[in-house]
Amino acid sequence: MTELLQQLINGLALGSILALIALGYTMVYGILRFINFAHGDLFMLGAFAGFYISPAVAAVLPGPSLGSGLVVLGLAMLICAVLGVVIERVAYRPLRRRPKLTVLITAIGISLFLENTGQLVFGATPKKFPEIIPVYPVLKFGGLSITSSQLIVLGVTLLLLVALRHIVLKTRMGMAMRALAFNPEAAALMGINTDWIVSFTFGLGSALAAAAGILFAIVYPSIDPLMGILPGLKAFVAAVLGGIGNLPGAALGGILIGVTETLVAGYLSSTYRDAIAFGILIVILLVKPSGLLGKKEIEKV
Amino acid sequence: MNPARPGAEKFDSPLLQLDKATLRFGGLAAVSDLDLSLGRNELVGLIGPNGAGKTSAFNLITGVYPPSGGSILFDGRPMANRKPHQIARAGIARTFQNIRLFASMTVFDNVRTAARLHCPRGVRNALWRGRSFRDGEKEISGQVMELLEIFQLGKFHAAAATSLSYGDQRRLEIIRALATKPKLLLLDEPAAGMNATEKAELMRLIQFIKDRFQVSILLVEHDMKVVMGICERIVVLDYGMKIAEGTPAEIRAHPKVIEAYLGD
Amino acid sequence: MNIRHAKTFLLGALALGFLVSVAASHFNSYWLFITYDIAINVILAVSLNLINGYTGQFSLGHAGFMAVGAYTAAVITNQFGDLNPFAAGAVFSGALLAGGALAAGAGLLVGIPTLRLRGDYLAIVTLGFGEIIRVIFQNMQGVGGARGLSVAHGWTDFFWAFGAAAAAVYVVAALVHSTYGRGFLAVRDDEVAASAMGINPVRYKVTAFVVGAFFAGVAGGLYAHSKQFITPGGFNFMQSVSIVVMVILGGMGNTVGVILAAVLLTLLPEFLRPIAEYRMILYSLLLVVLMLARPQGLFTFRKQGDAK
Amino acid sequence: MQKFLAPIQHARGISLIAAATTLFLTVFLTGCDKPASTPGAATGPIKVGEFASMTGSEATFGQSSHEGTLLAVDHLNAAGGVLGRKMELLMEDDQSQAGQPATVVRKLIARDGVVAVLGEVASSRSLEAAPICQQSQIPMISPSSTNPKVTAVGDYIFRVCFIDPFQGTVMANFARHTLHLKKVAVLTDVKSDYSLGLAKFFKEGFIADGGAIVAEQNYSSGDKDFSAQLTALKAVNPDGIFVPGYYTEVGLIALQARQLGLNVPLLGGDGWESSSLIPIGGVSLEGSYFSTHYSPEDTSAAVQDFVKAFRAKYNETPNAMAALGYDSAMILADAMKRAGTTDGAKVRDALAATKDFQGVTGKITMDADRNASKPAVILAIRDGQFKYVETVSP
Repeated sequence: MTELLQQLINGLALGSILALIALGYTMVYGILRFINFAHGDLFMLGAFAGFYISPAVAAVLPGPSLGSGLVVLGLAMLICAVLGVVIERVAYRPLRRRPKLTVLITAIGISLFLENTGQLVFGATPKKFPEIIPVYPVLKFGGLSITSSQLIVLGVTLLLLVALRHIVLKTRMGMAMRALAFNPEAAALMGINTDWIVSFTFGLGSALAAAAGILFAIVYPSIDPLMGILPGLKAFVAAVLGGIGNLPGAALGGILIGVTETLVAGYLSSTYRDAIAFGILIVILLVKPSGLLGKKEIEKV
Repeated sequence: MNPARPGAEKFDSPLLQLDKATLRFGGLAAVSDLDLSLGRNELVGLIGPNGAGKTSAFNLITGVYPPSGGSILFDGRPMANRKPHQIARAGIARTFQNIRLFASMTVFDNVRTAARLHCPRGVRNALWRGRSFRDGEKEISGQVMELLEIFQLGKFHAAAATSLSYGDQRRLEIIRALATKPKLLLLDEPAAGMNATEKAELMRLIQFIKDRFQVSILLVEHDMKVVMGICERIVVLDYGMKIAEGTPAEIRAHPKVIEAYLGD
Repeated sequence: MNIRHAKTFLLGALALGFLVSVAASHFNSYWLFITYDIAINVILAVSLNLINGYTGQFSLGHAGFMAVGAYTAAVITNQFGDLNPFAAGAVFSGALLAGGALAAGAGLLVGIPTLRLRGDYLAIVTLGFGEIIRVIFQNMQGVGGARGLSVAHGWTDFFWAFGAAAAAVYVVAALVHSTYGRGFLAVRDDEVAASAMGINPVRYKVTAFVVGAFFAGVAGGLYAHSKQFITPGGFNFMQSVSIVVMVILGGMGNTVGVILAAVLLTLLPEFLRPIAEYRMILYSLLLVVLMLARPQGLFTFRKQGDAK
Repeated sequence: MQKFLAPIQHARGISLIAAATTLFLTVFLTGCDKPASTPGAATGPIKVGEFASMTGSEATFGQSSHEGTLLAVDHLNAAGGVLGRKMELLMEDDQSQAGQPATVVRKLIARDGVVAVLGEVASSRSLEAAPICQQSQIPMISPSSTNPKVTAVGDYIFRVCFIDPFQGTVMANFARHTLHLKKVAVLTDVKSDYSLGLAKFFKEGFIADGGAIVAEQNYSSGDKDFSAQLTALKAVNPDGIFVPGYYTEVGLIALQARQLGLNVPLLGGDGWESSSLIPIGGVSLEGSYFSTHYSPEDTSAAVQDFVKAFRAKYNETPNAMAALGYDSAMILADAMKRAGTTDGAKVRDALAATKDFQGVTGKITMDADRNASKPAVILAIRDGQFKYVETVSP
């Protein structure tokens, strides 16, 4: 029983990070209907941004504390938001009226570029991510263990999810985003500045990726230039599983995959772990082709 | 009338018979309890205000959506729950309200794709490319060119389908439907977007198709002039239900029809 | 190419392949080896083009089919010791066909359930199938699991590679350039209209998946007997992605363009070798720039309806 | 009507391809392979090929190994070269990708005309290159591929590291007899043949010594989360955990084990040895042990000179991969000197006859299966440092 509880906690911690990455995926997809392949690499860049700015932050705000951790988080999010906007401007925007598949190729190109440049600039050897928040076991009884980092991940994920929902549902910007997602032509006719909204969406999505990168690095403090590939892939699966374009769906998908993967690895066979996410996805899509919380799109004939 | 055609022995039975056919999306009934029958070589109009369920009725007949209830008989055979391509093979062809040509293909290929229906040769034949393949391809292209010539599109055969004028694209869609050699042709608002001259031309064309190809035609059309001008019988839908049926003269005077259109 | 000459093209290609393989010792073995890579990539790209380009599906799992073919063919030929050239040819062709057939079976398995899905959903599910196939091989201890499988015979030569590539090109081109084959394009352009014209979209999609997977399997068999060592990791999702890149860069549904893209994308990294660590960076930048400069595909010159 | 049936564009395309093929064949393919060794022309540099994973998922290993190899070549050339000629190292990146080694090794041999090949870290990639070297009769030395199958490919294939059976048994004996562990769990990296091999021989050895393997769990290199597996291991209360993986994952494994309250010693192999292990694992690694080829703290001159030179050149402490890369080049040079030529067959014979060669990673003797036979060193992690424990001879 203790073991099962511990596994559920493990799964929840992993799942909430996947959820955070999936949120960024799903947001960009919801607006632009295209898979931003480089999302996982922005996640990696977020972690490295944190790695390089944390000494500077530590000089001003000494010691690992929640405050300095949040400053690092905020700065990394800002850096990646700018990067995301630049990537969109350079590699995606010129192709916006093209079939989505062509954008997919530039996205793959950007992804490969970031990974290989990362290997050259940061080095291929994993780096130790500094302790920007104090990590200690907050709960330890009867063999159960929860660390402060796990709680912080869960907390920040929830916070960002709520904030995101607020932005999308309650603000003018969010309204414009939804209009754009619903019907790009109509949105443009209504006087919505499409380019602006798309840039904003990319910035927001990339900031989320950075946040996930930092939190990931806090829990798993070994960072390398290829660290984004696998979580990126799984988060994408999570986004589709929840119904791509749907924010709570992405969170749900992330948690679901995190928990299932952990349980499978713990109780069945960890060698099949990588296949499990896809197994769940296929089963669910066959039953409900638009994902768990996705709306069915009826093609008008 | 034409004893050589299959199904002629069932001459007395109607070609198409809908009995309480219903189509529901969630709780919303797009078509409810629709009774409709269509005889051989008959030209019937289906009208109604916007959202009355005309196109839904088409989608029901052609199997795009399976009926939620009721039955559909075509040529004496049940059509409900058959796939669209099976229904097409049974002899129902259609055009679309918003033109749906194969955008990447030439005019010729658009028609050729539909013409394949009656000379089904598959993978092996295409791979081996023997005599029977060549003869078959020749025969099909002969048929296609003949059809194109009949409708004066022969000279555009090699052009991209999307490069045609709007009217020609509508015409091409009709040709494509005819290439499947249907017994019943469903035309979904063929006059949409046409000016008065083009509409007059279209009316002649529909009449011509009916006589030349011996098909029954079910016509959804907004333009009353067109419908009243050529249809032998008219069915009026409102809110998915049939509210009236009769000759053009009867429909014109039908109080429910007037109410439906004025309330629109 | 007149239709009467299609088979002549195939025979000519096989003859050329045979001549080159006979004269193999006169060629530089490195460049010769690169031609095998080219031929294998041509097969992969052309077969994926049938699925993604002509039929408008979006498969991201081609490497999975390749793995099935590679392992099947390798397991079969590993049962044999050294053989005389004729026996070797017979065994090898049998193994390649068996690999293709099993891959086609996998294609059928993947194709049928995925028919309900479209676009990105289809992409992610095929990607998932590809990954699941890889993980299954990783767990099959009989074929070495994660440690990989040594392939006893290096039977892939110019004749086999070039011949198989010619066959793949012929089959896809012959299928598509027929009245029957217009159905693939019709399904891609407008599934609803296609089915209203009596075309069974399910049948065409499954056919595309099966034929595409068959040739991916054959390519896998050639790959196994060219590299002589296969690991599940070699058939990962990046491999699938690189095939998709060839198809999109060549121009979806443009066989000639896709062939040229496969050749280009195989040779490009080789020519970039002298710049070592900067090679992959330059390669990825080129990918972005090429796509921005020619979004319709590098080798698509006439206006085609944009593939959806 | 023919023109409808086969679009004319197709014809042009096919002829274009035919023309391109012909051009390609004539331009690139003609010209036989460069002869590997021209006995008459004993001038100019000796070309030695190396293939390594300089980019891609295992770049960190390939880069380390390459740095060691490059340092060896520097040393050799500074000391006057080999056979009076400079040694020229031609390195090709295989991107950590299956399929690449076969291509790059063919390039090295056929196009660049190298006389010997060094590489790779991963056995799966060495196994791709080995048949080609064997066929071309070019000696190949793998620095750190531990799968026994690699050298079994043929009599031109050698290695300077130990193989899985030796190292696995050494750690099994150490765990059972020195640490007196009874119940050990094993956590294997299933993506790595190195890890699988080591786990296999450890388990066999430990059971033969009267111990019990109480649980087995797996992960895949590249994973970051091991909490599921560690929680499952914790449930069976092992005395120790054998983690035959690479330093890239071991640090995180140690960290997460301690966080879950799993406080037993971790044991491992030479894949642990790297200066980036301890920064990541930190205090969680205290009290862990691993076997390796050498200790940077070894006071012998060979080791100290190497460590000093390496630090001077790359500003970091060499890990096991770098030391083995260094030895692979040194042992090749030694064999060439003894053979007095760069001729493949003669260098092969000299390599096979290597006896008590003093490398950085120990005294190396080639056994009948062309595997290096040399002692293993066991290191402990104490006070955040690698501490020498003992040496085990084969």
